[in-house]
Amino acid sequence: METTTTKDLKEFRLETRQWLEENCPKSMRLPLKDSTDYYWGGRNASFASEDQKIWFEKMLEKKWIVPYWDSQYGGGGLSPEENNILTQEMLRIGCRKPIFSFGISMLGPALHKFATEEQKIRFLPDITTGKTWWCQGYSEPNAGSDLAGLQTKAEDKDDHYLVSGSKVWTSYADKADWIFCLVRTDFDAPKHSGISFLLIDMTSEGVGTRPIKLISGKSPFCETFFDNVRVPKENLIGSLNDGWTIAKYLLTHERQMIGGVGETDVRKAVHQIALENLPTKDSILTDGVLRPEIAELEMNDAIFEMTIQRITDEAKTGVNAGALSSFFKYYGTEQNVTRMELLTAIRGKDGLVWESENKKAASETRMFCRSKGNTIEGGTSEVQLGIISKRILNLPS
Amino acid sequence: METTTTKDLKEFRLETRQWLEENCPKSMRLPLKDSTDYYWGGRNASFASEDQKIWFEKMLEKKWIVPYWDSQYGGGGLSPEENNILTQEMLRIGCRKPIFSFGISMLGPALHKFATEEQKIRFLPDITTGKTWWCQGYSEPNAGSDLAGLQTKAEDKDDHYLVSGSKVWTSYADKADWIFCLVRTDFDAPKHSGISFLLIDMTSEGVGTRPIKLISGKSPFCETFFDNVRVPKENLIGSLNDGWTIAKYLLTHERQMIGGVGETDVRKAVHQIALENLPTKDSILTDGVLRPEIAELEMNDAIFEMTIQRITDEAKTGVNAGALSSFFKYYGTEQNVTRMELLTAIRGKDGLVWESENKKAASETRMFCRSKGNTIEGGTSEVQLGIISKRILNLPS
Amino acid sequence: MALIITEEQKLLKDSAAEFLAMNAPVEQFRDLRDSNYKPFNENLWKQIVDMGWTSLTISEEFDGLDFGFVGLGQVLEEMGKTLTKAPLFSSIVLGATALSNSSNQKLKETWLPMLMDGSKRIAFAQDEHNYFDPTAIVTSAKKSSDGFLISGKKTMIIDGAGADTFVVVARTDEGEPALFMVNSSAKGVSLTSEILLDAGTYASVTFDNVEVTANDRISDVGNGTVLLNQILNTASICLASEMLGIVKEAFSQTVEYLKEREQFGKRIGSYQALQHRAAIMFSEIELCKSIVITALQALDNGADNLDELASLAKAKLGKTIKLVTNEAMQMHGGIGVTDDVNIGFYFKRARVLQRLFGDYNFHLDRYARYHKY
Amino acid sequence: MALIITEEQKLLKDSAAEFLAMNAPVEQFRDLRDSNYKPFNENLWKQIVDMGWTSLTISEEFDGLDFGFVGLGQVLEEMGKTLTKAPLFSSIVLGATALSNSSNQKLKETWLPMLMDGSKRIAFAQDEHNYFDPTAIVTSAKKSSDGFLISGKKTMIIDGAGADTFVVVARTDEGEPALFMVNSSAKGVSLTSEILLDAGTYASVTFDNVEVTANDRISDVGNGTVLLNQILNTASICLASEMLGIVKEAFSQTVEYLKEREQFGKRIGSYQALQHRAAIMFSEIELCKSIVITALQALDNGADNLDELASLAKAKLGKTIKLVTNEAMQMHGGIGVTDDVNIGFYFKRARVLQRLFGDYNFHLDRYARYHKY
Repeated sequence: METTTTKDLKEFRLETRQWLEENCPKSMRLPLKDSTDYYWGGRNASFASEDQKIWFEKMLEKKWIVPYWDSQYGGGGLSPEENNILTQEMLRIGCRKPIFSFGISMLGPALHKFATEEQKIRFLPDITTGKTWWCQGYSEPNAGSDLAGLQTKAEDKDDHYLVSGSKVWTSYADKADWIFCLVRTDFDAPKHSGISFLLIDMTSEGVGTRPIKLISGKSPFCETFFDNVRVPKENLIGSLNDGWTIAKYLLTHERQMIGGVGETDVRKAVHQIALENLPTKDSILTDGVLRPEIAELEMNDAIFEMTIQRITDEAKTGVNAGALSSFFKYYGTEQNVTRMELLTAIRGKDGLVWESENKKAASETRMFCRSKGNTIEGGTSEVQLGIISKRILNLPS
Repeated sequence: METTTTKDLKEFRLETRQWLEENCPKSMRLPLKDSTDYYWGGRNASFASEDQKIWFEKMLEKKWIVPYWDSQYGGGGLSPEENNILTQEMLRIGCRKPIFSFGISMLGPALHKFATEEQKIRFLPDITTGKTWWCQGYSEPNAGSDLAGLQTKAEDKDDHYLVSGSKVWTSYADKADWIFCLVRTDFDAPKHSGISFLLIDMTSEGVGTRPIKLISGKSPFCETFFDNVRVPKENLIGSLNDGWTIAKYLLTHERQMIGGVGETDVRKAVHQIALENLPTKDSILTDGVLRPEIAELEMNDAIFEMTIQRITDEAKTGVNAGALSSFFKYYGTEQNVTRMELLTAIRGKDGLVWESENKKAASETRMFCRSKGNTIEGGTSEVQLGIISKRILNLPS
Repeated sequence: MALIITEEQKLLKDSAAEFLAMNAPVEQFRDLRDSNYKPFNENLWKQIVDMGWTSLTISEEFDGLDFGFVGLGQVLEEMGKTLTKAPLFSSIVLGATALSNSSNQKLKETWLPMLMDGSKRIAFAQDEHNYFDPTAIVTSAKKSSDGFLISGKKTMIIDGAGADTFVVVARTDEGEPALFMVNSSAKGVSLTSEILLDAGTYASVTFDNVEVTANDRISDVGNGTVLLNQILNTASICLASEMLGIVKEAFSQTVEYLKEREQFGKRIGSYQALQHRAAIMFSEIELCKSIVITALQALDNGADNLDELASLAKAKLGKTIKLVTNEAMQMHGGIGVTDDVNIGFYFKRARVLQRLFGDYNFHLDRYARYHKY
Repeated sequence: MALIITEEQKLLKDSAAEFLAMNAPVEQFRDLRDSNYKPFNENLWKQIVDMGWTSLTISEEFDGLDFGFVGLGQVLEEMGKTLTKAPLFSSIVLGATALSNSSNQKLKETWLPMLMDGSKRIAFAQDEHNYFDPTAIVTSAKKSSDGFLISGKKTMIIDGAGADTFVVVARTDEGEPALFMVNSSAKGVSLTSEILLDAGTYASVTFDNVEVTANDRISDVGNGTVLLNQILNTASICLASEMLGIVKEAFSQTVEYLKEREQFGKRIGSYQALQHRAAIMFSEIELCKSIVITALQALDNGADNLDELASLAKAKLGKTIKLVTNEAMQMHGGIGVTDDVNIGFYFKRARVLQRLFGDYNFHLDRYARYHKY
C-alpha cells in the first residue's frame, strides 16, 4: 500500500462520489426492506432485480466487493483512509452493500490471519467475487454457551478427515456452498485443546440440513448434519488442535457485530413512535410509566453511541479495547431487547399483531420475538458478564 | 391449659379491655419516639418516666410480661386465643410493650425447646420479671454471612468451659446482663458440627465490650471480647456440639422479625408524604418518575401483607411454611430499603438533613442510613436467595 | 376470611387440572394453531359445558351453580397452565358478567341459560384504540323511534368471529356510555379478524347504523359507567387468575430446565447468578398467589375496594408475567427461541394477557388515583 | 473532536491525583467532619489556589488560564475520588460562571481576580424549596430609587456560611428572574446552617429588604433565564465530573474488597451472582465516562445542545451513582455500614450530589422535554 497524501484523498473522495452517483442504481440507494433485498451470491446466485445485478457487477468490476483486501486476492487494495472515504460516500447517498457475506465479515479475517498463502489464494478470491456463499458451523445442539464442549468429530484417515456430528444455528446452511466449522480432533485433550478449524464443501456426500423455525416464524437458521463426510486434509486452517485460537478471534468479531444490532440511523426514535401512538397532553406523553422508560432507553442509546466513539478514539491512542467486545455485545443486545419490549408496549394492539392485513405491524411483532434471541446468540449475556468479571475486573474463579 | 368457650373469650375481651383502659397510663399509649421510650429491664434497670414504671409494674403484677408462657415460669398462662385478644386490645388503644427483651423474643423460645427443666426454672422467670437483660452473640468479625465459620472457642476444663474470642454486632452488649452465644467446642469436626450454645454472665471476669458507630451514627451494636472467661458447665444449652441446631431455629425466628421491619400500621403512607412534599397538579403528583415508583412500592407492600396473611392461613392447614422465612426476610428488608430510598428522594433537601434544628428530619435521614444494614444483618439478601434456591427450589449445588 | 381455597374449591381445581391434562394439554394448543389458527376445539367446549364451568358464576335463579369466582379462578388458572383455548372468558367472564349485573330481566332469562349450555356465545366489544382506555368511547347509540342506532368501530374483540351476539359499549345522546346487545348477523355489522401473538383470533367490527330495540339495552340509564367498571374489575381479576397459571407453569418448566441442562460440565441451576434470579422470581410469584386469591374472594364478597384489588391484581400479574416469561426465555437459551419447544407459547400468550383490559401502566395509574395521588 | 483528553489535560489530571493523595486523602475528610464539621482545610485551599485550579476556567482577559472545563472536570473527578472539601465548586463553578457569563464588566473586573486568588468567596443562592425547581422563584427584587430591595428565603446554599457575597436569584417587578450580588454582611441578611448527609454545611439565608445597587445586577434585562440555564448546565456537568470520581472510586474499592474478603471458604468475588452485578456496574460506568467527557467538551465548545448533554450527564451519573454506592454498601456487608470504613462516606456524599441541581427525575424530564415528548 502506498501512502496517500491529503490532496490524493480529496481527489479520491471526489472521484468516488462521482462514480457512485453514476453507477449505483437509484433503487439500490433505498433502505433494505426484507430478506429479498439482500444478495448473498454463491454457486446458485440469483438476483432479485436487474438493479441488484447491475450494482453488484459494477462494484465487482471496480474490485470494491471487498475494497480493503489486497488486490492479489481480488480486493480493491484501498488504504484504510480510502476505504473510510468509500464507506462514508456510500452512506452519504445510502448505497446498499453489493453483497452480504460471512466470507467477508467472518472467514476472511480468519484466513488472513491463520491460513497459509496457498489457502488464501484458494479461498479468498471466490469471496471477493461472490462465488462462494460461506456459512458458519460453531454451535452444537448440546453445547450452547459452552461452545468448546462441541462433539462433532473429525477422525484422521491419513489422506482425509472423516467428519461426523451435527451443528445448529447455522445461518443459511440450506443455501450456502461451504461451511467453516469447529470440529473435535482430539477427545483426550482438555476441551479447548482438541479442537480444529475445518472448511467443508456443503455438496460433499453425507452433509444434510434442516431449517429451524423460531418463535418469530421462519428463520435463516438450520441444523446441519455430517454423516461420515470426507474432508481433504488441505481444508484444515491453522494448526491441528489449535482451532480454539481461531474461534476466539472470530467470536470477538461476532460480538462486536451483534452488539451493534439495530443501528440508530435507520431507526425512528422510540419517542416519535410513542407520540404517534399514545395519548398526549400539551404534546407531552401522559403515560407515566412509559415516558420515563422511553427517556431512559433513549438516554442510554445516546450515551452508548458516545461510548463506541470514545473507545474507538482511545483505541487509536493505543489503549487495548479487545476485552471490551463483551461489554459491547452485552450492552448493545440488552438495549435492543429493552427497545423492542418498549416498542411493543407503545404500539399497543398493533404491537401484538401476528397475521393480519396490517403486514407492517405483523413484521414488527415478529422482530420483537426475534429480539429475544439477541441476548443468547453469539454468547449469552451471562457469558459476556462472566468474561467482563474475569478478564477485565480480574475477579477470582 | 383449659379450653375456653366462645363465651369465655368474649368475657375475657371485655375484662381485658376494661383492665387496660384503667391501668395503662395515657402516655404509654403514644407511639414510641426514640430510644429512651424503650424499657429494657435488667439488673441496672432504670425507668425513663413514672408512667413507664407504673405500666411495667401493673403488667408484671398481672403476669402479662410474657402472657402466653406457662405460669410455672412466671408467664400469664393465656391460651393462644386469649393471647390474641390481649394483643388486639393492646393494639386497639396503642399500648406500648411493657418491656423490650431478646429474652422473650429469642432466647425464651430456644430454652422452651432445647433446655432442661432445671435450666428453664433457672432462666425463664428472670425473663418474665424483666430481671435479666439478654443479648445475643452469634456474629464474629471475620465470619460475616458464614455464621458457622465462627472461631470463638470454649475449651473443656472439666468443671467449666474457658471461652476466648470475640463477637460483633452484639446489640446492647454494653448494657446487657447475660449473653447467649455460639462457641466452637470442636475444631476438628466439620464446621457446623463443632458448635455449642452457651449462656455467659456478662459480669464474668474477662468479658469486655466496645460500642460500634454506624454510618447512621450511634448504634446499640457492640463488639464483645472474651479473654479466658470461665463459664460453668451447666450453662450449656442442648447437647455439646449441637449448637447449630439451636442457631438455625433462632435464625428462622430472627428472619421473620426482621422481615417485618417497619410495620405498616405505625407508618404514614409514602404517597401521603409525597403529596405533602412534592408539587401536584389536579392533586396528582407531577413527578413522572417518583409516582410510579411510589405506586409500585405501595402495591408490593399491600400484597406482601396479604402474603403474610395467606401463608399464616396455609400454615394453619398444616402446610409447612418454615423454609419461607428466607423469603420473608429477603422481601421484607428489600421493600424497606426501597421505601427508605424513596422517602429520602421524596423529602428532597429534608431527606438529607443530618444535624439541624429540624430534629425530625435528621432522625429520618439517619433511619435511611440505618436501613442499608437491613439487607445485611440476620443473613444477607444473597444468603436468603441462596437458601430459597437450594431449599425451596431444590436447585443443584 | 382465610386466604386459602376451601376443600370444595380445591376439588374443583384438582379435577380441572386432571381434565385439562387429559383433554387439552399444550399439544392441543399447538395443533389448533397449526390448523390455520382454529379458535378452539368444539368437542372440548362441549366437555367444558358438561363439567359445569360455564355455570360456576351464574346465579341459581337462572339455574347456575352460584359457586363463585374463586372457583372459576381456579379453573382459569389451570387453563393458563395448559394454554387451553375455549370461549369461557369471552362468553362467561365478560358476557355473562355484563348480563348478571344488569337489571334487564328479559335479557338475562333469554341469554344466561344459552350461555351456560354453550348453545350461544357472546363477545364483548369495548376497545376502540390501539391502547386500552375504557373511557375513550366514540361509538354512538342514537335514539331512534323504537330503540337505538349503533355506529362505530370496535377492535380487539376476543372470540368475536364466532359470537352470536356482541355486548357493545356505545355513548348515548346524553353522553353516557351504555351497553347494548347487538346481534352479530344484524344489518350493518361487518367483521374482520386478525391473529395476534398468542395465535388467538381477535375481531374488529364496524357497526354502521345498526338497529337495536330498547330492550336490547343492558345498562340502566345512569348506570353504564358503573356496569363497565364492574366488568373491568371482573375481567382484570379473572385474567390475573389465568396469568397466575402461566406464571407458575413457565417458572416450573424453567426450574426443571435449570436442573437438567448442563453447560461447562455443570447443571446450569448450580450457577449462583441464575439461582438468585430464580429465587427472586419465586418471591414475586408468592406475592402473585396472594393477590389473586384475595381479589377473587373480594369479587365473591362484593368488597368495597374491588377497584383497588382488581388493579393490584392485574398490575402485579402484568409485571411478574413479563419478568417470568422473559427470564424463562433467557434461561432456556437457544432452544427456547425455537418453535419446537413450548416455552415460547407462554411468553407470547403473556404479552397479550398483559395488555387485555389494561396493562401494568394503566392499572398502576388506576391504583394511584384510587389512593388519590 | 476525539472523545479523549489531551496530553495537557492528562497532565493536569495526574498532577491533581498526586497532589490530592498527598494533601487531601479521605482521612482529611474524616478529620474535618470530626472537627465539628469544619467546611474545609484553609491551608489546602491556599494550595489549590496556588495550583491554579481556581483560574482554569477564567478568561485570559482577567488573567485566568482559559484552560477550559475539560481541565476543571478532571480536577473535580479526582476531588470526587478523595472526597476533598474545598469551595472550588461554589466559588468557581457557580460564582465565577455567573460572572463570566454576565455583561457587567465592572462586577467581573472586581470579583474574578479575588475569586481566583482565593481572597474572596461567592455562594449561589437559588433554591427555595425542598425539591429542586429553578423556575419556582418567589424571592423578589423590587425596584428602589437607586437599585433594588431583595426579599425572600433561600436554602441549600453550598458553602453559604463563609461566603463574602451571594449571587441571589430574585424575581423583578416585571416577573423576570434576575441575578444580583448581595453582600453577606449587608443589613437584612440572616443565615442559619444545617449539616447534611455528606457532612457538608449548607446555609439557609433570609433576605429582608436588602438594598443592592443597580450595578449589583449580574444579569441583563431579559437575560436572567438564559444565564440561570447556563449556570444549571455548567453546574450539572461539573457535578457529573465529581460524581464520576466517586463512582469510579467506590467501584474500585468494592472490586478490591471482592478480591480479598472470604466467605464460606472462597473469596466472595468468585461468587457468580456478585460477578455479574460487578460486570453490570462496569458497563454502566463505561457509559458514564463517555457522557462526562462529551459534556465537558461541549461546555468548552459552547455546543448548541448543551441543555441536552447537561441533563444526560446529570441523569446518567445520578442513576449510576445510586446503583454503584448501594451495591458498594451491600457488597461490603456488615463492615460497610460501620463508620470505621470509608465506603459509607461515598454513599452519603452520593445522595447529596444526586440531588444538587436536579436529580435523575428532574433531568430525565428535562431531557424528554428537550426532545419534545
